[in-house]
Amino acid sequence: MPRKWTGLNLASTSLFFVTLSACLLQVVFTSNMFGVTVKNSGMTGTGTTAGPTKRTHSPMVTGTSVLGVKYNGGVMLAADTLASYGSLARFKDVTRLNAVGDYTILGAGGEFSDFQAIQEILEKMDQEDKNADDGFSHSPAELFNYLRAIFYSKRNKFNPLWNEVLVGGFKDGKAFLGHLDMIGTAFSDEVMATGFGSYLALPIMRKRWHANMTEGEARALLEDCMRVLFYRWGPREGGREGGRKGEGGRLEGAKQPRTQKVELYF
Amino acid sequence: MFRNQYDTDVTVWSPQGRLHQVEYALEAVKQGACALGLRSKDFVVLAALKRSANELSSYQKKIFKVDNHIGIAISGLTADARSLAKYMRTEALNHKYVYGSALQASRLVVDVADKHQRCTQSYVRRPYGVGLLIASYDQTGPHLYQTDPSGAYYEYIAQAIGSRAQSGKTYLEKYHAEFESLGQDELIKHALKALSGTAGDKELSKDNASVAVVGKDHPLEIIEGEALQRYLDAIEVEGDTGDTCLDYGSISQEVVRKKRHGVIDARRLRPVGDEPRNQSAAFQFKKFAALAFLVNQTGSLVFYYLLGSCEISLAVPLCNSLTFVFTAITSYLLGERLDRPARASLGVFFVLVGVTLCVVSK
Amino acid sequence: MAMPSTSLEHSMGLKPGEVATGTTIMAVEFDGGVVLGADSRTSTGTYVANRVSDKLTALHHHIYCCRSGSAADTQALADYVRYFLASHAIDLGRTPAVYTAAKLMSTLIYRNKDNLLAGVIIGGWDPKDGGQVYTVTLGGTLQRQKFSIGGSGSTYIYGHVDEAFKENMTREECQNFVKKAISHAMARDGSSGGVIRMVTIDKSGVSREFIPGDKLPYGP
Amino acid sequence: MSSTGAGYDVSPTTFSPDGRLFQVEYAGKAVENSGTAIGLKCKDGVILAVENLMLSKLLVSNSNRRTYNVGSHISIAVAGLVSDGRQVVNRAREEAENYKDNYGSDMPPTILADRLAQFVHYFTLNYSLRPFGASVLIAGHDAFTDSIELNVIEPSGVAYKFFGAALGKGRQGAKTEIEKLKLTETTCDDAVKEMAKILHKLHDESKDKPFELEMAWVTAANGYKAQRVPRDIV
Repeated sequence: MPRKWTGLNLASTSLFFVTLSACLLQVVFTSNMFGVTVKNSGMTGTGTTAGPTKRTHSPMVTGTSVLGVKYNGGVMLAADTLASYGSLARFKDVTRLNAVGDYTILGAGGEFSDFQAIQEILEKMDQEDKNADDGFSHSPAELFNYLRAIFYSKRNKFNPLWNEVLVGGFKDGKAFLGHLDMIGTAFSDEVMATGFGSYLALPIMRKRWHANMTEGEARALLEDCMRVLFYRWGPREGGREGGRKGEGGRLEGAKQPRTQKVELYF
Repeated sequence: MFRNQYDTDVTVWSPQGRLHQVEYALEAVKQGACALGLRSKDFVVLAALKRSANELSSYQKKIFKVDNHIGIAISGLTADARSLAKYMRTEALNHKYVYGSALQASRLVVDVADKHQRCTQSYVRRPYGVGLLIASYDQTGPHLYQTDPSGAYYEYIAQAIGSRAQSGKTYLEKYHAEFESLGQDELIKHALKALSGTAGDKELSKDNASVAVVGKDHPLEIIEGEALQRYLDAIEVEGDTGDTCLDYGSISQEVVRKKRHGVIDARRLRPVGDEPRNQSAAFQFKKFAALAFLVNQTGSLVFYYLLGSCEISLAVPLCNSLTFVFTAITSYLLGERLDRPARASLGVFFVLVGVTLCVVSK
Repeated sequence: MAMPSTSLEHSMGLKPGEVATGTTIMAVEFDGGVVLGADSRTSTGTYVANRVSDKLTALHHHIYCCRSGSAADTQALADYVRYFLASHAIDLGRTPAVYTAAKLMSTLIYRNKDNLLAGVIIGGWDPKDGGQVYTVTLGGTLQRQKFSIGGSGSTYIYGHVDEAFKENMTREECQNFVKKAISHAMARDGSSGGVIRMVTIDKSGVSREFIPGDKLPYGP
Repeated sequence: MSSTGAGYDVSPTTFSPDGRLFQVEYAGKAVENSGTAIGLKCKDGVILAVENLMLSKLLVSNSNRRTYNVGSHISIAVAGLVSDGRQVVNRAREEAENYKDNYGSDMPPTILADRLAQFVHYFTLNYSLRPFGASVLIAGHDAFTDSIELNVIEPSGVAYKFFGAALGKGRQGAKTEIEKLKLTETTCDDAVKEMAKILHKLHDESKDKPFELEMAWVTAANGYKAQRVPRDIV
């Protein structure tokens, strides 16, 4: 949509980024200098010749479970605060739930740098809404669909955003909860989970969910699920005292979306 | 050959800080047949007058659908409008794919306006010679926007563009305060009435008029041809409700007309409690109309009586001044409400005093 | 540099002759500034290509980075970021924020992740946020941390640094913490060794320190 | 030399014999003819105020805007041709977005003014383009240095920093009024009232069309977020 005036390039830096990318594409590096190899077995690239451009890559810094539940008058999301590097607990205090605009919370597992890129994209969208200042901002469902389009087009270029995403939101009295994966598959449901959570937590959530859940019930449900994940998921983030930090995100009524660090003790 | 040396290129400023080429493009909009639009709290209506090149040709399209919730009416160069309509459709469709929802017209309008503007700032292009009225019902409600070749855009409650648009604007300005609560049929009738003023010596017909309506739970609908006929019939019998009737004859007509269309116009009657204004309103109306008719006829009788019994120098001024009194009473009975009832009453009082003085002095 | 390729190189995914900074690097925030430290070994396979290399590279007056991964990649990246920062500082008419340096680095790595092998730690001081440490990982994840360790040697000392790190250390405490952690990593990691180079940045400016291989707090 | 250019004034790329660029000056005329726009840098923020002439009573109130948000901390007011000004605003938004992408922080208003000045200036250099018929007032906050700025860019592509600026029809009167204020001591809350008074005073009821007052500010009280001044205050 935005058009450039002829003869003018935008901030000079973007030009350099492009130039650099072009230079770098001349050489294909496949080596790993780190003593510890944390790459997935899927890519032990040893190719010494510059073949066709490789676009697929494996995730490096990753998060896993995000849980989400719709309740009466809101949506609640929960995630731990760990970003792993292989099996190394590399960053123990990251934020994997993020409020976007006035109605939506985004939670993601998978490659953390891609999650950061997604956040920037959505922040831009929200800024455009705010710039327009016409009383309209995108709903959680629209935002979800927008992400879906981005994910799908990236995967069609064999350069996917390596994430599994939950989008939760509440606008105009309607709760929304959507799930999106790296190949652009999109679903919507009452309870949803990503990563290990989809094996361990989802069955519990499906069993205990009912249509008129209160906020307290929703919170109790998510805490129980996080507890199961804590015990049964290996590289969890654990503190010395058996306490662990998690993160909760909540949306209710017309209130602003909130994410907050919460201490959970198991 | 040229009007001045600053008016042949888009990219040249005149010493007064004007862009003549852009102003000429605005002129092209004024040459087009009239298009107008108006909105209530739930609906937006567009109406346009279609022209045909000659008797054998079809009428030129004036209203275009952009999406289920957006329609445009155009005035100016139709070819320019078509390319803009195509652009808008693409934008709307693209938005639907990316966001899974309908495009907000406010965003689209800015993009279209910017597109207009960019043509005014480059030597290689010419300004678009078309003005658009954009009607939409989206997540922020009903909207009516106008764009013009300069790249300006405005949001209106009601607006008319094109040739003789002033007539349409005058009509819309007169009634705009009451649009807010109207349903689509009433809005369409207002649109057609406003449009009829811009048709000049031509009559509005199902062939040369075009209407579109979009609103709450109502996807864009373009009403043309036979479907339009019933609205044209309706306004024909209603006439322009804007004129106040001042002579007995037209009051009688008014009464007859109001009797015929009692139900439709019941809204303009005095409120009758809180009861639904269907049957009972019609009944009330008939009662008042009959009374009004009677009062009206009494006026005529007085006139005849005075002519017969008095000097003409007394009869004529008396009758003329009493005209206002009878008119006031009749219209009150018919349910018309004056802006300043106190003043009207005072006027009636003075007239009566004057008449009394005349009668007494003779 | 043209060495016959060894089976070890292949097992590490290296190209024949590729120079790698099998490394220990770290950066730590202290009260009012930041300390960066690194070993000095650059390897080609098992051969030590450079035993006194400098992996602490200036990006701007008050901003440095610790490089790990491919020496060529990280040098090129540092050159780009230094160039961008220099031109940006002229635009601004003041010194750029440390975060700006980190953001530039992460963008470069993220957008070229398929072709780069670079893990970088950025440390610096600016008048708004004081001493700061940012980690940019292999995929381009950018994260601020109170302290960060990186490179092959870092895995041997996670336990130590988790235990020994304290917030709001003094300048000297912080420097000793860095020295000790790196010397322990050098003792256990075959790809780390040589000397310790250290840079301390705070409001007063930048100072460098050099700890020879025979003066390490924990010896080989 | 006469005030009109005798052939030297039909292209932005032609200098007159006495070194003037008439096309740029003429574009400035468009700004001078527009509704008044004023900007004040006060003790605790920057305020922009514009006089929006209501061309028709059918216009939806407050829909016809001349102040724009650019990112979260910059507000721009346009004087002159609004549609030309919007192009500058669009560019500003692109620049601000780009800056944040590259450097990770909000664009300092001075840098934005610099970039926009380059952009506007480009249109005075090229035969196939015309200068913008709009000037913009840029109000913003620089989070790194915690300073507030008021910048003005003219059609020539020159950017100035101001404590108080006035553009448009009523600029002379407004300047006189602004000079009476002690800007470094005035708070935004007080200045808003003063600005409203100035615009009302300058407005000629008998001659001009009715107008709406539109204001935007970047103040300490709202965390230096660019906002339209709430209607009840205006």
